[in-house]
Amino acid sequence: MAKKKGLTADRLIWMYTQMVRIREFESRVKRTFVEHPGVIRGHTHLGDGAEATIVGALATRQDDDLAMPSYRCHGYPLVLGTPPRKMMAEIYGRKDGLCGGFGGSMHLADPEHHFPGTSGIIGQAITHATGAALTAQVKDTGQVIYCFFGDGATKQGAFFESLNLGAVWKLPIVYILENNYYQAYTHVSLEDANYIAGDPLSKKAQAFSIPGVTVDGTDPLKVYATVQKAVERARSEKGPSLIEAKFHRLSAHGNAITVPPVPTQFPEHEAVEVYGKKAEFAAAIKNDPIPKFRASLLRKRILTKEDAQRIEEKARAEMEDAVQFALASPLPAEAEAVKHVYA
Amino acid sequence: MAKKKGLTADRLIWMYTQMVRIREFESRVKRTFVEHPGVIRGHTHLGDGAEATIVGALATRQDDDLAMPSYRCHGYPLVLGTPPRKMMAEIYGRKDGLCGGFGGSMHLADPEHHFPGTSGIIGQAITHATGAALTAQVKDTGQVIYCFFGDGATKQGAFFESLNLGAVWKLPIVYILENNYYQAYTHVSLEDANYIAGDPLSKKAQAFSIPGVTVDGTDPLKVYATVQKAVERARSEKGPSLIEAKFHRLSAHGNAITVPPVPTQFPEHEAVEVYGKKAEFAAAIKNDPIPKFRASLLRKRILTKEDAQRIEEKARAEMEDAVQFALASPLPAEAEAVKHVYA
Amino acid sequence: MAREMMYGEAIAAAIAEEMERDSNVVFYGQNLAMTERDPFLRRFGKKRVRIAPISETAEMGVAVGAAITGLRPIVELWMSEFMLVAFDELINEAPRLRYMSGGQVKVPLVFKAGYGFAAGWAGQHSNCVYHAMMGIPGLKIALPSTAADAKGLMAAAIRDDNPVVYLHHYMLTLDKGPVPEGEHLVPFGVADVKREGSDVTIVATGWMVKKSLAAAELLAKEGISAEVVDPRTLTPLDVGTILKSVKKTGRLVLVDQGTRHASAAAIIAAEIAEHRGNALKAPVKMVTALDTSIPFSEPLENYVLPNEEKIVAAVKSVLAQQLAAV
Amino acid sequence: MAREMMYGEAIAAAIAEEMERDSNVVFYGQNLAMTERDPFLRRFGKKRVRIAPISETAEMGVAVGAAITGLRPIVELWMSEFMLVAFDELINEAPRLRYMSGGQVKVPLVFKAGYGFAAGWAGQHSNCVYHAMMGIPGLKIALPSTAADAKGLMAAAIRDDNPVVYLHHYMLTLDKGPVPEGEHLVPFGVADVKREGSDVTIVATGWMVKKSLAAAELLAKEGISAEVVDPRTLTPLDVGTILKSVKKTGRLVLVDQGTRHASAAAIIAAEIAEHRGNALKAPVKMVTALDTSIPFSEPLENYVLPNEEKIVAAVKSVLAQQLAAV
Ligand SMILES: Cc1ncc(C[n+]2csc(CCOP(=O)(O)OP(=O)(O)O)c2C)c(N)n1
Ligand SMILES: Cc1ncc(C[n+]2csc(CCOP(=O)(O)OP(=O)(O)O)c2C)c(N)n1
Ligand SMILES: [Mg+2]
Ligand SMILES: [Mg+2]
Repeated sequence: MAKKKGLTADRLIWMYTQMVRIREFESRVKRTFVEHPGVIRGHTHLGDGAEATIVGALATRQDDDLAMPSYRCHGYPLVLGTPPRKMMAEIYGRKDGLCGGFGGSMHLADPEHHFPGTSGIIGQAITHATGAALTAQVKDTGQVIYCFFGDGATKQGAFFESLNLGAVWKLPIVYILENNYYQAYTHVSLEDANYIAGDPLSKKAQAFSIPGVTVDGTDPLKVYATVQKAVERARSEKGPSLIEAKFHRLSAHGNAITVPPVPTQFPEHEAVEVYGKKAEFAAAIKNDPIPKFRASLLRKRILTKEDAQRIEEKARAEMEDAVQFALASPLPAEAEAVKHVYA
Repeated sequence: MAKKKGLTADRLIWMYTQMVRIREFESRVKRTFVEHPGVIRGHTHLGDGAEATIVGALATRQDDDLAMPSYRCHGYPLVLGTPPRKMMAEIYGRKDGLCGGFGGSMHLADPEHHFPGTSGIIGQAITHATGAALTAQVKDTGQVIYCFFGDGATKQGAFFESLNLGAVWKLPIVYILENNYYQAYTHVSLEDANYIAGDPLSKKAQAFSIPGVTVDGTDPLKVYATVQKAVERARSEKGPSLIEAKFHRLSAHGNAITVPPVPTQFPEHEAVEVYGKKAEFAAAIKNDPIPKFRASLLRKRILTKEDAQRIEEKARAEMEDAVQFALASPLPAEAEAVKHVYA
Repeated sequence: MAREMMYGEAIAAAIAEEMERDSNVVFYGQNLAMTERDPFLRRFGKKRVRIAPISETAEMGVAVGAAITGLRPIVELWMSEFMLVAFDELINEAPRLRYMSGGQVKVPLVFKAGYGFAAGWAGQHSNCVYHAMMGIPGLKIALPSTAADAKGLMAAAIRDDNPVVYLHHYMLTLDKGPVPEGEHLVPFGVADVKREGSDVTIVATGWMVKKSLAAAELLAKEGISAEVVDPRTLTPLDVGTILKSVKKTGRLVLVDQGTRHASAAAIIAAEIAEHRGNALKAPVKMVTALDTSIPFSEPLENYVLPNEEKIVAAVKSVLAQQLAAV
Repeated sequence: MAREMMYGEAIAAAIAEEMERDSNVVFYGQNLAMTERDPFLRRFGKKRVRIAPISETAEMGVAVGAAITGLRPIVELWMSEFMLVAFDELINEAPRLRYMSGGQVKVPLVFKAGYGFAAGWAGQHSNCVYHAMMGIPGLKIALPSTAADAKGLMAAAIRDDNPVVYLHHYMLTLDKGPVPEGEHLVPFGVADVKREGSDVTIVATGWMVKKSLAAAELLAKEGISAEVVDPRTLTPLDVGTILKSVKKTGRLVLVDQGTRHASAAAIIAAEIAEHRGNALKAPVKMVTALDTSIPFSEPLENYVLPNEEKIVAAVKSVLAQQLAAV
């Protein structure tokens, strides 16, 4: 894990910090189901495990570049500068939430911080990100769009149609496939023809004659280097690339789906809960990107133990504040509901 | 063009005969727009130019195998045994039509002759053919499904979703991509990322890790040999293949789209009409699969000139009869329209 | 012989019984039968019970192709809104192929999906889309409101030779009710009077039946007798039973979880308007969702959806009105 | 200053004028701007005018993504039924993103498509699908019936900050009418009385306006005075103007090219039923397509579609009825 060109020590520490912040935020979301049952409604999906991919990719950003992921969307805006208070308040359905309580966990949006919004319908966000890249191209803004989606989403027609159109129009976009081996409760071996044949999912890029690369999604520096190349390609008007980043998510797909008043909660990861593969999940935990990156930064003396601890404590305090802020925020007034239908 | 294993002289003559029949049928459909203006309504698409692909592929069929193409569907049932009288009557909207005048040119269906029906919505017929392959697999019938579609259809999500599902379920189906270089008025260079990169469209097979082969679609024996392999694979439960057969259609996409009472008619081929590329179209005419195959059979003394002439005359008589039958057939009684809505 | 069963269980029971009866019935969808322990998989084998990729267009289109060639597929689509990515198959393929073939093929399949999950699923997972399927000749739509209907309509849907959209309501999943054991078929196009009454007719489907019955209870306490009619299938729609009730009561309140213009309520109101419009004692009244997407936060969500109070208020308003002067 | 123009030309004129006015407007779709000779391409350049692959999901989704980031895309989709393969974008993305973001983004785009091509296009290319788009909060729907409205509604659609489905009727493409030159905006939600009358109100959209006006001519010869109202936009729907007309005439015939339960007619009937139902002199009457897919053969097609004779008969039937006894 060599220090990559263009990544200063400060930047590496920034990356570690962002990873820790995401993890802490997600763990607070998850704990809410236990500590404040009933506060989070609907379906909530966490990004723990994805930190190296999210941060490694977004570390290559220039100022105005946009990030456009799927409904599993908590990690990205944290890196882009969205206040966690507002995010947590949104997830709790509060008035002070990022979207005033209209969107919830699956639909965070913060256009001011380069995060135009998300869709909960698999694959459709890929078309939206491709459209954002059209805007960048038509307006000649020099922006690159970072489009994130799951392995499952690559089974949707929307994925294929978008990549072909993006390639034909040479749009400034990087398609980042987060292969966490599962779509909800289904292992990728049950639904992906490439995987079944022993091929990487990045092979799908062949269908569009664009670069397709697979990278270890638990290593932020490898992700950084790989995405960097794709971003350069996109920014120099050569068109999109497909990057497959492989990692395990570390929580279940989402909270268990129940009908009120049965309370929602987080089950165990599907590897264990559904397939009984304890060893698979243990290996994933062992491969957790955060302790790995921490150890490497310590080893390279980029980070001291004290720095690391301070970063972790700061993140804890920040997210504790977010939780308290969100809990204190009132629910929206019901008659607000008729707002925002039309512009 | 070697004589392929398993193709007797009789079978080769049969193939030539089918190609001539298709051509003659399509030319009679086309002439109808001039000879009997107003008789054909709506949108009609011809298979002239595709004969070598249609017949080369279907010559590999076993008894119960099904053919499932798109709305450009006249050629296939002729090979399967559907009476041209009924087909022409359907295209003319007559009571004695294959579908009683309910379907028309885009929706021929003759399940009795292994032709379950077609869809006019691009890409959707690929899903239907994949479903027919599911039936064959579940019922263990040993059937293979021949799924035909255009280059344009490979830009639809339905295409990608079907091939992945077909590969994952190892369905007995052969996907035959008729690359005639145009989707309606658009040249493939304007919409296909593989083509733009100089790659064959069969490269899309990589997205599913299935065999993808490109073949000269103007040579029925090459098509035969290529499809044969894919059929064997499908029948031996190894799953689907993608075969790209390249050829030019020899007529325009379809009759010009007009609003009544402006009469419909056939414009020139898009290569000339839209793009002004006379040389491209001249080359296509020179590469017409029928005279080429005829010459080769004559050269190899499989066919005599007299045989050839007899075949052609017979086809002419058969299609003349079809036209006369269709013209003589009454229009359906209007109140019939409320039939067939529900089974 | 009836047994207490949950609505969700009753659906599964119908599928299992029909799969037992007819080996042409196959069942597939996303996130089901993941492991060999799956009870359907164990019982019916992996040819007939399958996990499908997240590919609604292929899933639904494959069902159409399988149906015209001899199978009777049931596709588990989970949330009815997911069908929108493949709506062509529902609107323009499954119901049209038979007609276009002049009656040569039939398309027996069931698209099964839940809907109306009013529990914080926000703007894209809890709307109602059945209105968009109404009036599509060739298609049938079932919306059970009780465990018994859930079983009987599913069995009937599977046996039907036409494409059926079977929409079960998520909020009813755990609701219990008596369900006939063994063969139990609820015929399509036959509305059910869930409660008899004489002052006003309330028409509702799915979860709204439950809400309407609760409202009727409240009204009864005030001496108002409400009849609650559940059409059970939207296509075919049993206008006759509703008309009969309206002839008796002279007043009609239509309850629908969808928005005003995207509701079965409006379609039914139109039918009644044409058949009996000016003979009502008061104009019909629709109680629907407000014209918004479904918001995430609980008070917002509650505010936009119909509930007992809104139904009670609507009933009172139609009772208050006299025959308007012409 | 008005100029005679064909309906189809008027649409193109509006697009060109708006593209001239606002450089954020982009225009793309299948099978357009194939060569450098294309007039739009020459005028606005290949960044703003593009040919798209046959990928409706990407085409429509790209428009949504482009709209929330600052463009105002117009997508040429040709036949409205082709949108069904990507219906999620229309129903569950474009109209919901603003709401779900709590008003942070806007989604200004136009999905342009033709519909109702009753000329032998058979079961999958000539049905009406606008009913499925009604009642979707956040979405607007325009259905011009004249060349002038075609221009004015397109210009208004492009300037609207919300997603608009603009549906032009294929059968009207070559119809001529006077069209104001230069800026001409037809506001959304304002119905137009296409013909004044006193005995009966006929409400119709698109091609059915033409048929209704022809029917009104025939009726006039028999001394029956029909008012023809064209809502022009289905969302927002100008119930007020229809109500005003119905108050005057006391009778309502609704004409729709869709089937009964998949029609704007039924939605409008419901609104009138609720607002004035029992004050009508006769129940409303709907003249719609019969409950079939559109058959290919001409006599079959004619049989299932509404026409002048059916409209005339419906008008006479509502005139024949007296206020029914309660
Ligand atoms: C069209 C559609 N089908 C099904 C779903 C239900 N669904 C929600 S999340 C999900 C799994 C997605 O998996 P993947 O793309 O791998 O992303 P991950 O959750 O692993 O990040 C599914 C199937 C949906 N939201 N939309
Ligand atoms: C979903 C959809 N979009 C657009 C169309 C309009 N359309 C009809 S035929 C056609 C071209 C198809 O081209 P291709 O698949 O190459 O087949 P070919 O006509 O060349 O045989 C198009 C775009 C359609 N029928 N369905
Ligand atoms: Mg995944
Ligand atoms: Mg083609």
